[in-house]
Amino acid sequence: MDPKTGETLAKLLTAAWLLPLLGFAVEIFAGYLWSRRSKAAAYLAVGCIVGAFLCSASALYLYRQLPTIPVVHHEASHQHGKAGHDETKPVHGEGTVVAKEEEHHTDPAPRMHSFSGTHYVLAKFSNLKISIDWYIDSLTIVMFAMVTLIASCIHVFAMGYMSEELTEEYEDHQVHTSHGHFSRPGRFYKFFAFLSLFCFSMLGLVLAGNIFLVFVFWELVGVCSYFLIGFYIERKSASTAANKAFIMNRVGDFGFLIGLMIIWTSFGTFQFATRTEADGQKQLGLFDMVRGADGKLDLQDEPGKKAVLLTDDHDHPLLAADGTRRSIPYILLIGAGLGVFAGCVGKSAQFPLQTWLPDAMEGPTPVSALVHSATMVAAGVYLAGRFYPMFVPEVQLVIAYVGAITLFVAATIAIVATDIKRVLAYSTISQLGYMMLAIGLGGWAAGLFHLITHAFFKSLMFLCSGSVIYGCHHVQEMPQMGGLRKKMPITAYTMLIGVIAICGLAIPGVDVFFGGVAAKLGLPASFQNVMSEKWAFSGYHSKDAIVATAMTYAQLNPLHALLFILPLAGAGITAFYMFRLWFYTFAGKPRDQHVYDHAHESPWLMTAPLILLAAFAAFCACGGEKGFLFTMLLGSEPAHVADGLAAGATSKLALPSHHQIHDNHATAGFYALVVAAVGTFTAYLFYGARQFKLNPSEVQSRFPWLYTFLAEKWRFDDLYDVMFVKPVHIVARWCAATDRLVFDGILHGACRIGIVVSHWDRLFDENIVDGLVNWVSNVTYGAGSSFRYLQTGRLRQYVMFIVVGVVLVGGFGLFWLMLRIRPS
Amino acid sequence: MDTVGLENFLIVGGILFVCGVVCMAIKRNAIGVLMGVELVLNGANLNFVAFSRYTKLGLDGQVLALFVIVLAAAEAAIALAIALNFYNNHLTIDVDRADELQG
Amino acid sequence: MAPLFAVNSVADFIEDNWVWFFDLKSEQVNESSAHLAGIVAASVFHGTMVIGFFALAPLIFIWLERKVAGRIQDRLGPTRVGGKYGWLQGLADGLKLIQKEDLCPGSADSLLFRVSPYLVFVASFGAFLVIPFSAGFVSTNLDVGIFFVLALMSLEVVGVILAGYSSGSKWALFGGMREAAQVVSYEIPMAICALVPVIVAGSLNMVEIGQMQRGTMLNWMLLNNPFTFIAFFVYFTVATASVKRAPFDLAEAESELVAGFHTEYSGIRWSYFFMAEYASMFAVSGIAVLLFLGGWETGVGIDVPLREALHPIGQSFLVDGFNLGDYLGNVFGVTVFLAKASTLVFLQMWVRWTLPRLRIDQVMTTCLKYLLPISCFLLLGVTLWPFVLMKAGMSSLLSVPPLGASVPKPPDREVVPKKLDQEFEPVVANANEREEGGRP
Amino acid sequence: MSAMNVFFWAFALVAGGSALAVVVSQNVVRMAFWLIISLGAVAGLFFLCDADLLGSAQLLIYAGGTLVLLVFGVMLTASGPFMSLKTNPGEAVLGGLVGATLLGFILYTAVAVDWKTASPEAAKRPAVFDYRVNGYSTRPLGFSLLGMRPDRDLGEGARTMSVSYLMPFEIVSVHLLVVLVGAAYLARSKRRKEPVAGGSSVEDSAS
Repeated sequence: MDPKTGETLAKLLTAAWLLPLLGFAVEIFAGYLWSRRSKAAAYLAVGCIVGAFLCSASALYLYRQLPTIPVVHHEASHQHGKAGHDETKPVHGEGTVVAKEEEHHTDPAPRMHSFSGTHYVLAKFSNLKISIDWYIDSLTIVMFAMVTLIASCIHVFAMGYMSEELTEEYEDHQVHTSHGHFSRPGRFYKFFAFLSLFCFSMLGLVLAGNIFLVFVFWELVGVCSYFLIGFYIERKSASTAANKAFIMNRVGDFGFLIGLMIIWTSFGTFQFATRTEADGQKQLGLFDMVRGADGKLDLQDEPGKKAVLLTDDHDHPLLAADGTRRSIPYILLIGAGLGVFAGCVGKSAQFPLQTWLPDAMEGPTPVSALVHSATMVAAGVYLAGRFYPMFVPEVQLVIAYVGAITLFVAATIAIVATDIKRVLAYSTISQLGYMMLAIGLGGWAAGLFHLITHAFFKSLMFLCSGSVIYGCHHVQEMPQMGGLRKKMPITAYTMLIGVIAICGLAIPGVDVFFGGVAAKLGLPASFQNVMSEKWAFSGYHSKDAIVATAMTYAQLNPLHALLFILPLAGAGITAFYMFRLWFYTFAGKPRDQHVYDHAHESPWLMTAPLILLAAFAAFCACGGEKGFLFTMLLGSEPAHVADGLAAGATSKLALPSHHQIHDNHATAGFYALVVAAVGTFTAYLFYGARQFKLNPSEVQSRFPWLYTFLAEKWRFDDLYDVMFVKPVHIVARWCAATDRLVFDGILHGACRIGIVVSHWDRLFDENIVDGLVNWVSNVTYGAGSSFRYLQTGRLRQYVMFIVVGVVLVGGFGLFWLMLRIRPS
Repeated sequence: MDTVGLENFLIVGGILFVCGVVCMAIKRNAIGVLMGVELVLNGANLNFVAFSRYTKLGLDGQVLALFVIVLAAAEAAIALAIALNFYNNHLTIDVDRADELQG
Repeated sequence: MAPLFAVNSVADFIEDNWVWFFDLKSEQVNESSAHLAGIVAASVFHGTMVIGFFALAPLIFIWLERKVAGRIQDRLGPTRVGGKYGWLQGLADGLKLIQKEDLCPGSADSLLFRVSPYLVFVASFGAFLVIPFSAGFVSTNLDVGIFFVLALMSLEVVGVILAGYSSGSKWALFGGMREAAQVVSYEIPMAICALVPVIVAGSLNMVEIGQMQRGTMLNWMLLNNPFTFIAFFVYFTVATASVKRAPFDLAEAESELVAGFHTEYSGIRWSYFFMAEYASMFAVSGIAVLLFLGGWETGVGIDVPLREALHPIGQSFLVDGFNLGDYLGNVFGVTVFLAKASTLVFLQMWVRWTLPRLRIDQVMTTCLKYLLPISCFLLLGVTLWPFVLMKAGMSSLLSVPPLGASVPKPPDREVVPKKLDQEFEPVVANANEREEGGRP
Repeated sequence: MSAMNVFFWAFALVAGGSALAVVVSQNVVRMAFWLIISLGAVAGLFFLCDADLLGSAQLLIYAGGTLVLLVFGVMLTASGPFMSLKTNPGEAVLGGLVGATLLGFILYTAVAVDWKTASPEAAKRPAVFDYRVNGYSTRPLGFSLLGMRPDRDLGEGARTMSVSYLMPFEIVSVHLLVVLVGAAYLARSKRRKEPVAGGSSVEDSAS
């Protein structure tokens, strides 16, 4: 059953992957075959992506039907890991006992199946090959479902949002030319074509079974992002932002390429998982080569020559041609990890490459929702998660710190941003930081859990902001809004759901109450599990998991306490600026009467996706740690990494294991909730309350330096300007000067010499060469003129000439013959 | 006894040939010139056939003569068309009037 | 033409050149054993007969024409001269014409005016040089017989044109030009139609073509395949036009051109034109009979037994090498041939007096737009017909041995074209065995 | 005197005499008439050479075809009845002299060369196309046009295609088609732009 299901899954997901490509091909070539006013392209795109969603949903259903793998081995390693852990951290021995007691309880999701295979071999160099592989595990399937669902909603939303493009003559009010506003044919079809291409690329990235293919689609989503940010390419800001995004990503991708090179030279394969080919040959995957089944790195710890020995999937050593064990220098493994992570940094807008994402908000809002919040930027996190087993502890620490710094920096900037989309953009960066942090800390499932939930509520919020912008006729500045909830109630309240979700608010104590009720009523166990969870929207669960992981980590490694403090503070700040946004926009009194008067609720085509997404944002994480989503993700978690690290004791770092995290869950959740509540309340005081109202501008004037610092985004742009742009400009100026003075001088000199020479040449030509030719022609002409009288034009004369000629020739011939014959 | 041999045929062919040539040379009528050409071709043809009868030339002579006849027919058709055109343009058939290309 | 030279040195001439004039089936009479007296007798006899026939046939046909015309027009026609049916009417006409003064108009080109009737006459009578009246009755058994006949008959038009031109009269000129245009056009489909049976027979030799059709009527070229069947009717139409008979007699359209190209002619020269016309009629009819209607064969299968029966009679009768029995067989063949050809001539007369005359443009349209493409199609079809038969696995359409299977190979033919398919071989062999006893 | 001699001299005299008449005649139609006679006689000479097919072809194509064409041409281009363009007597005399010289050369060559020794192999074997020896020439001629040479034993390894006439035959047939089209194109009647003085019959003659 297994391989067959695997094939079916692969077929379903491949169909889901290729459908948008089909859509793209048709849309880009036949997009406005009939008219630019036709919505045909949009219908096609929606059809394709909905079809993809249906395929993904069927795949999800099928996958859930599979029995889970018995966890014998896993259990063993788990035990083993605990033992090692006990050795390193005897202080927490007590925790192990608790964990042991709750073993079957805290580990409800045994490992799930993963499948992999090859679609097509692109190139083959003896036993090395590059192919189009697929790799399916629960993460892949969840990602597919999430991406296609959100993309479907956003496609539908965009049909309404982009309707202004449905014209032969679109006037862009933000572009000024000498003839007034710039106007061009509408690009409705193009927008959807790019959306389809993006979906194709994103799904391909998720489905890819090797790191090289990931890179290919990585670049493809980058290109789509470039196209979509620069959708209004005539606007200077848009084209600049598109360039900026692209170049920033190049920096990260450079690292990615280095990582790829290291992997290719050291391992000779790009493939994730080990599998047996059709010809019976076993193709080892990266993960199995680096780590054993117990998650341990097989270290060869010679001084100055630290290396990781490679093993096959049954932990047998791999031998090189000369009989020695194949190995990879530890430093190279760090390099590979950091390189790939550099790609993730660029794509996910992490510190220090985070500056492109806020600018990317120049693209249409559906793009921001789909590409720059929910999916593409999450690709970095996804890759970090997918590549997790390859990361050695040092790399993980780097990841954690980068995540922590990013989340804090972005959150602080979001406090002072006034553009509604930019607030959301910084919020996105911040949340991505959370995810990175979680992965760096060993909370693999937590990070990806947050990735999914975040995707839902952030796309919801972006769409809401899009709805606001659409309703307010392209006003994006929050200071001009206010009180809009009366004008656009659906938008306002779906947005509120999103805000609550991202803030991680929950009602304390309800879990206990409802859990008790459920137990009393004798409901099934699964219901009881759900009921006994906190009543909170998805963000609470995921962020709670991250904070819990961070807290546990900080407990295990007190040196890195900052990694707990920053996310906790970030949670408060998040709550603050999100509610600030909501209050600013929807509550209070209208600040700009003109905007308010013309505001209106969006059409159902746009609000329907909002409602659907709101439902998912609220309930997708239902059940928390025992819920469906988390269980699914947990099924594919490379949990043995943490255990392996503990067992190997290769580093001074210790990664928390599940049961440890679980121990801290309640505490961490409480902290996070309190902090979020404080943030929310502060926001209310500043922006929502009618009485006891605090004035933000006072604070602003009290700390002008802080405000300016934040408003200028920690001056990263200035820093980069000074560090990179200015030097480049200076060098370029020098180059230009050299060019102008030296090279141009040489060229001009050569030209002058050439002119002089050609002057002489001309004299020679005119007098001697032409003279010769003219003389020849004159002579020829003269000869022809004198001979032309022979040409009488009389036919009969010519006949006579011929006859006379024949007679003469014959006569001479005869004469000559006679002369010859006579002597003999 | 046959006293007629190859030479007799050659002589007749020669006479035809010369008559044709003279005809070409002295006739002012374009069609007369054309008739001269036909005579010349016939003289040559007669030689071919005679050679094929009396020498080893054999089949080749007859085949060549056949081709000459066919091509002569083609030539006559084209020449007559030219003559008609000439007549349409000059209102005469006198070849001496066709001297626009003189030097 | 033979008597002209017989005056000089008949014996020498005949001995050297018998093959040129009277092809008496040289299998029996080879050159060395030819007996002079017998040859001379035969040649004189045949010469007289052929010349006599040439001279007499038009007279008879002219009488027949008048009689047929009369009957068709519900009159009696000639009744008085020579008895009950006026059968000497032709002779009377001839006498009258000979007696008339030989006139030449003042504005005519006298040389051409006088010569052109001869040209026409020679051309149309020259055709009889190679037309076989029977297997042994052919003055010259020319290997390119049918080609030669067509070539000679095409010369006739030159005479007509010259006559029309030299008369110095516009009626005559118009008639001559019409004749020229018409005959030159109709010659093409006529030649192509004649080629259709030639392709089936694989020979231009008219004796061979005739011999191939021996046996029953099913062996006639007419019934050989669909294309020859159509070709016969096309050929007959075209032949009627090329001998300028009604309804294609535009060259002498009385209602328009007085009498066309012979307006200015009278007397004996006029009668030459008419003799030529009737000779031509008979010639094209004879060709039609030879090519399509079995030649001198009766078509009921009695010919071969009859000849076999006659063969033993009178071996070397009177002269060495002269076979009386075979001669009688040939006479029988001549009779059959003349009967068939005369029937076709009668048919032409019938058509003439039944159908109205066409306009000149209709005549040309009929030829160039309809008859020419049809004949080309027939030529193509008959070329491809053997392949159709091959595909169908048949040796011939009417399940008789393929044409020419019974004809012995001529001794002078060294190269035999290879048969298209091996399937044909046994049939040919059987036919040869069956017919072996027949007259070669 | 054999019949061959009789016929040869008769035909030769007719051919030569008529050819001379062509040269001497002033009227084009008479020239055409004499040409017919001459060509017919040449056809007779062909028959004497046992070239039956050629003789017939000569009659059909030359006498029957080309000459009708010529007469048409004459009549279409005549500006009056019995028109003739007189030759300048001086030119005629000059032409006659030159022609006589040329004839002298040709006759000298024809007589002076011993053709039997000039072609030694021909002396060894009998003439190729004597009817009494080799039979009719029609079939070998036809085969040679189809690419076969039954009259010639080329021996082992001979390149048969190089000595047969299939290719020239095809070329000639295509050539004829081209000529047909070309002649029709050249001779098509063109409507005159402006009336020509004194040329009232031009329209008729062109059509």
